[in-house]
Amino acid sequence: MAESVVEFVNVNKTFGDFRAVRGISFHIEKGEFFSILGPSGCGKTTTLRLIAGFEHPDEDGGQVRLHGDVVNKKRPYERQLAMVFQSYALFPHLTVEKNIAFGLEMRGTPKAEIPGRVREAMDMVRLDATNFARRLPAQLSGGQRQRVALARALVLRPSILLLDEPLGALDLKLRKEMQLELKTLNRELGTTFIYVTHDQEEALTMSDRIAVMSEARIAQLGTPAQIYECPRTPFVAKFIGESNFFEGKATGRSGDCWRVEGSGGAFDVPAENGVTQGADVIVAVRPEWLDVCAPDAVPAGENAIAGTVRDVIYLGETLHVLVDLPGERTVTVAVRNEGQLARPLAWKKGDRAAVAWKPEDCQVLELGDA
Amino acid sequence: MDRKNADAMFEDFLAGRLDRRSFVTRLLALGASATTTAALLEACSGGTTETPKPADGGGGDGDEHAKAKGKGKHKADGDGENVLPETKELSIYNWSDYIAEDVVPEFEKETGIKVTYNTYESNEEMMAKLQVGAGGYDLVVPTGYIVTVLAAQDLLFPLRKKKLTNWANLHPMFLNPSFDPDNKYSVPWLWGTTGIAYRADKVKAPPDSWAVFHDTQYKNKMTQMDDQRDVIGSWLKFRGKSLNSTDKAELDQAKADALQSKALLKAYVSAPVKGQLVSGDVWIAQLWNGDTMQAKAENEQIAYALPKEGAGLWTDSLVIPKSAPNIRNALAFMDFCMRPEIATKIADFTGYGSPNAKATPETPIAYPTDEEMKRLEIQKDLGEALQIWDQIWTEIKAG
Amino acid sequence: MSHRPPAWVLAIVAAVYVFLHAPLLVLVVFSFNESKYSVEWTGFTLHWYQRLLERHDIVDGLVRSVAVGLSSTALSTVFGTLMALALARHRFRGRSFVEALLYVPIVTPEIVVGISLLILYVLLGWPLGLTSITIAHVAFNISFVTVVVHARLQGMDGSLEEAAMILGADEITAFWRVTVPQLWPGILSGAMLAFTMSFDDYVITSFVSGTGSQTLPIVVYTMVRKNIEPSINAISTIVLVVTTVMLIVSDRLSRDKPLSAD
Amino acid sequence: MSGGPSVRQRVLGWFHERPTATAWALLAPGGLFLLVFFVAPLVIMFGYSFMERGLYGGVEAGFTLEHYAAFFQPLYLTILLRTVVMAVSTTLICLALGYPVAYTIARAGRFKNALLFLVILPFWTSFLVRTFAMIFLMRDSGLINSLLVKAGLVEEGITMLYTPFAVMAGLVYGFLPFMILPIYSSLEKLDLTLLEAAEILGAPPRARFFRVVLPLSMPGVVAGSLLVFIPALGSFLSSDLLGGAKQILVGNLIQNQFTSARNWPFGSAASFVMMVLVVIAVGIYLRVRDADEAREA
Repeated sequence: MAESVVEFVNVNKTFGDFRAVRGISFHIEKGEFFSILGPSGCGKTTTLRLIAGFEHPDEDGGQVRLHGDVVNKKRPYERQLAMVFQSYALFPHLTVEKNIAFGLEMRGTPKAEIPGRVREAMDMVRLDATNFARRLPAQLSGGQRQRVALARALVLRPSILLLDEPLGALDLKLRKEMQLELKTLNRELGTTFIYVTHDQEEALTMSDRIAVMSEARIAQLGTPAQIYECPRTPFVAKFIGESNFFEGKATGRSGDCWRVEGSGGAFDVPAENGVTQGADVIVAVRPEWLDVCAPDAVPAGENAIAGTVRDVIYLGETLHVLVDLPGERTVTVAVRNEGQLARPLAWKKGDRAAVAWKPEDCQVLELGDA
Repeated sequence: MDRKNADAMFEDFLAGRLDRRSFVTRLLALGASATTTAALLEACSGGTTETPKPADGGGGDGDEHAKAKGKGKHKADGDGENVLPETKELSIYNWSDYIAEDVVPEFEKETGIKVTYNTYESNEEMMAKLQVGAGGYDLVVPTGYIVTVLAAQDLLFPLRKKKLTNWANLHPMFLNPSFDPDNKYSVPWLWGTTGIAYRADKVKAPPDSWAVFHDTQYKNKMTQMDDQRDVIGSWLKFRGKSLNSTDKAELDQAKADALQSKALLKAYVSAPVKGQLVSGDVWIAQLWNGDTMQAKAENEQIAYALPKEGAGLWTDSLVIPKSAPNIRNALAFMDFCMRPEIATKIADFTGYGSPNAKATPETPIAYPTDEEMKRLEIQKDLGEALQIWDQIWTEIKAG
Repeated sequence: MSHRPPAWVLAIVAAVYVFLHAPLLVLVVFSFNESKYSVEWTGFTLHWYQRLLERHDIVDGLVRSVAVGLSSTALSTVFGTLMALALARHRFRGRSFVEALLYVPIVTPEIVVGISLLILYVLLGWPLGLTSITIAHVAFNISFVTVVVHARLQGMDGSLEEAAMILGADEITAFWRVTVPQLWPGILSGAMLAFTMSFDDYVITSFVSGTGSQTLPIVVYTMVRKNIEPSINAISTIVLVVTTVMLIVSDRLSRDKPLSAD
Repeated sequence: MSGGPSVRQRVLGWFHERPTATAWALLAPGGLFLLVFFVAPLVIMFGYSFMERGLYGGVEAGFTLEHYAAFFQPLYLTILLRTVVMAVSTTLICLALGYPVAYTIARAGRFKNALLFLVILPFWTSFLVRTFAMIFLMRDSGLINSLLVKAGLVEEGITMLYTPFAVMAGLVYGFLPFMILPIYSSLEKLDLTLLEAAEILGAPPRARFFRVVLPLSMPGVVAGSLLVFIPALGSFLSSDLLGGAKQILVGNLIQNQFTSARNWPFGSAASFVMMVLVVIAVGIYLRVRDADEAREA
């Protein structure tokens, strides 16, 4: 196992009556790009602040370890970390170069060394030193401020860099560009990046591993593929990408599959997920794993539920076919766009249609977590 | 040591200016005979219903004295004066415009004492400060009946008359006043009357009665003092009563008269009316004789009348608060002001009467004649009746 | 929005500005008038300003007011800034009590403040003088400074201090290097407010002043009461000019420092 | 940061682990000062209001409610009523004059700062100086009258000084900026697209003002009203200097009890009756503010 640079052992954090973080445990390895993903209020920022040292775990609230040492009570300035803030938190009264030099001064870097290091950091984030060094933050654009904030963190050559939704304020194009740059920096510097975001796409794109948080707990931790393809709970399935849900009761086993009877129809699910006779079962199926076909032309061995086409939505790369199923549910089926002008899709509003999927393409979810 | 010096020291002791031990030590050091000491101690234990308590009003100054002594300024000159510490400061708290401009500088020059001079606008303002017990003032100038009030509260330091070499200059008429029998605490400063100032060029006939404040033709051209004693007092006089009356019926009549005049008055305003008399905004004002004179200096047309029904006569006096830090200098200043030439200067500047028999002021507004004197009455403290007066005053103001 | 207010609104506004400034302007103009009583313009003179120099009560009053103003401002600014920091940056029990406490001086009528303080001094036997006045001024100024500085702190990005700390600055360094430079305009305007209120206070000061402590407003009050000569116009003009200059300077100082990067 | 922690770090660490202690350490100097020199005097004064009066001022031990009972005589209630009426009318006049000013400044574009500065300037000028300026203008032989006479508009000066009008003018003059500034700051925060939204929904100017602008500036209106009402309620100098001491207000009554009437307990009781009115006014303010905050949240 690789070296753990950050480790949480059953960490709890309470503010008054509010439990911001409940018994979470994980470890982050050296050089990893680790994202903490979740909706607002899920505890992701608190988790990052626990690492940074702005917050401390409750008494008997577990352990936070950095490089193997328990740092529960250590102050931020004793932790040798670097961080990029959501608001950038550039010091408005200091010029760009003084902002970047601030951390070096605080850590007692020899005076002579500082200008060179500042220049180096500015180069690293591709900020033109001759042009920007003497400016005040107020005289910079959003993207430039973002780069200064990054330079201010990287100049310290930290082993761990914390990023709190650093791209939130940028426009889409710039964001994409920066995502790539951050990923590159992570690889080149070998610095561990701990990245907090509520943007699932961003997390999937950049991360080595993702911790999805919900209601103060880690809902799932894994690689992007694991998270996307095998969501463990309805929450994760819903939060990461789009999902269709089917539910019912397990009524009998046949070979590798359990038969599940739902209100809208019956379907088979893989047997390995601890389904038992009579248990409630809920499965998630990604739109792109669903097919839409005529009710009488379902491929053999596939699950199928019949309904009516509600609408077809043009998305460019794909088309979404919305199908109303019994029980007032609508599922979304993604169909590859093969050119609507040349080869238009046959389905239109009001057609009878069935949605079909292979039993192995559905993910049985854990219950008890909405 | 003569008995007189011991007396003085004893007085200090009683007033809480010396603690028992330093009193005895100093007495012995002065070489008092054993019999004198014994007699004094006996008198002391017998007569001290007011054994000095450090926390009492005199406590703070005890400290002051200790401090002054600590500075080594004290000289034992053997004539008994050493019971008072020698300092180089003096703090005077006087009515505004109530002294000649060069009196203080002259005193400073002659004695080398640095004078702090502050002013107030009403007896009440000054009393509030004294009641705090530590205003730091060495000399204040209360109106007659206020001396009684201050003395009753044990806020005054008894005079050391033998230090006042010019005492003999005072006119006997102003000595032994009813508000301070035997001048135990006070030296008369100035005296005056509360009458009517008017613009001779504006009024039809010189006012000779408080009834002028009921005269509708002068509506909005008249003012009375902003002082309950003066306003209610004037209406009591108008009805031939004492201006110290505590009789409810008499006071109710005064209230009715006051309310009738209030509709005609421009304002209740005291000393500040001078400027408006000068400018002609006000034609008839209840005012003191001296302030009238000060206004007259600016405008010749201003004259003064004492109403035929009678008016208030008052004496303001110099007194030393018990909390005074510089008693010796306060006494020196008192004595200084009793010199005929200084008293003349003060009377000339303020326009008020001097109690100094040897003073020779010019008096643009003549002193009251003997006949007028008979109509004048001195204000006394009202004691409990003050409540009734205040109620009536509030009713007048609220009317 | 480009809509102009209607004409009648502009008329009221113009009238209000005249109402606010005409009296002061007249006061200034007539401080140079020769005539002692009349409101007729009889000629230009600096005589009333010369008279001021002769009156050492005014000069002394001015010196005392400045001394009391500076010391009470210094104290109340320090106290108020610390309180604002606690309110803005710390979680603690009893916050609502502290907030209520800060409200008290803002809502208590001056006359009640002055009299109740005098009662306290009477009870303590505390000598009345410049110290008692300074204490009174600090007491009523703390709240105002706290409110002003607190508002500025709330507008200030709290993550600036966190950024400084993660960059290696401890709390004290972060306070001096980051918080104070940011807070400076707030502290300055709080201090300005405190100084002006102290410098201007008559009601409370009149109750708690003692020997040798007549501040400028008390001297001015006596002069207003007497109302006899234009020296009062002269002293008013001086006060007016000084406050205007102070206001402009503080405005400049606080405008040069933006609150945040945005 | 090698070696053991320095004293500084240990102290910081100690405080860090005790956030409440840190907060109280910051609050202590100012808070204690306020308790000792502001709250304690008020408490003592409150205590005095239940004691017996001393003959020469001060109080004597005892407990009585007579001073409060005394206050509820028609005489004092009349004074109280007059004071409240005067404070309320001062507030309303300030509102009527101040709102248009605040509104105009908020929309003045590049003149905003200059106009604001001109409002603040008199506010930073001594109250006494401003009062004196009023006297100078309003006296019988003052500037206004001499101009009127000279212009031939009147034969003899109009009486302005020493009238209720003068008192009111003085109070409005003194407190108007207190009204303008809070209204301005709430109007300045107003999102102008809201007005455009109202306009596109068909609201004419009058409706835009009464249905959108005014409700949204209510916090400023209420705060400004409070800032005018409280000092107007406690004022006594204006009624003395500009009103000729003819109309007694609660402020004068209180002052009188502590000086010439030497009835400290009654003066204290009157002070606390006034404080009750202030607390009611603050209560109204807080309700409006909280309702507003709840709406924004």
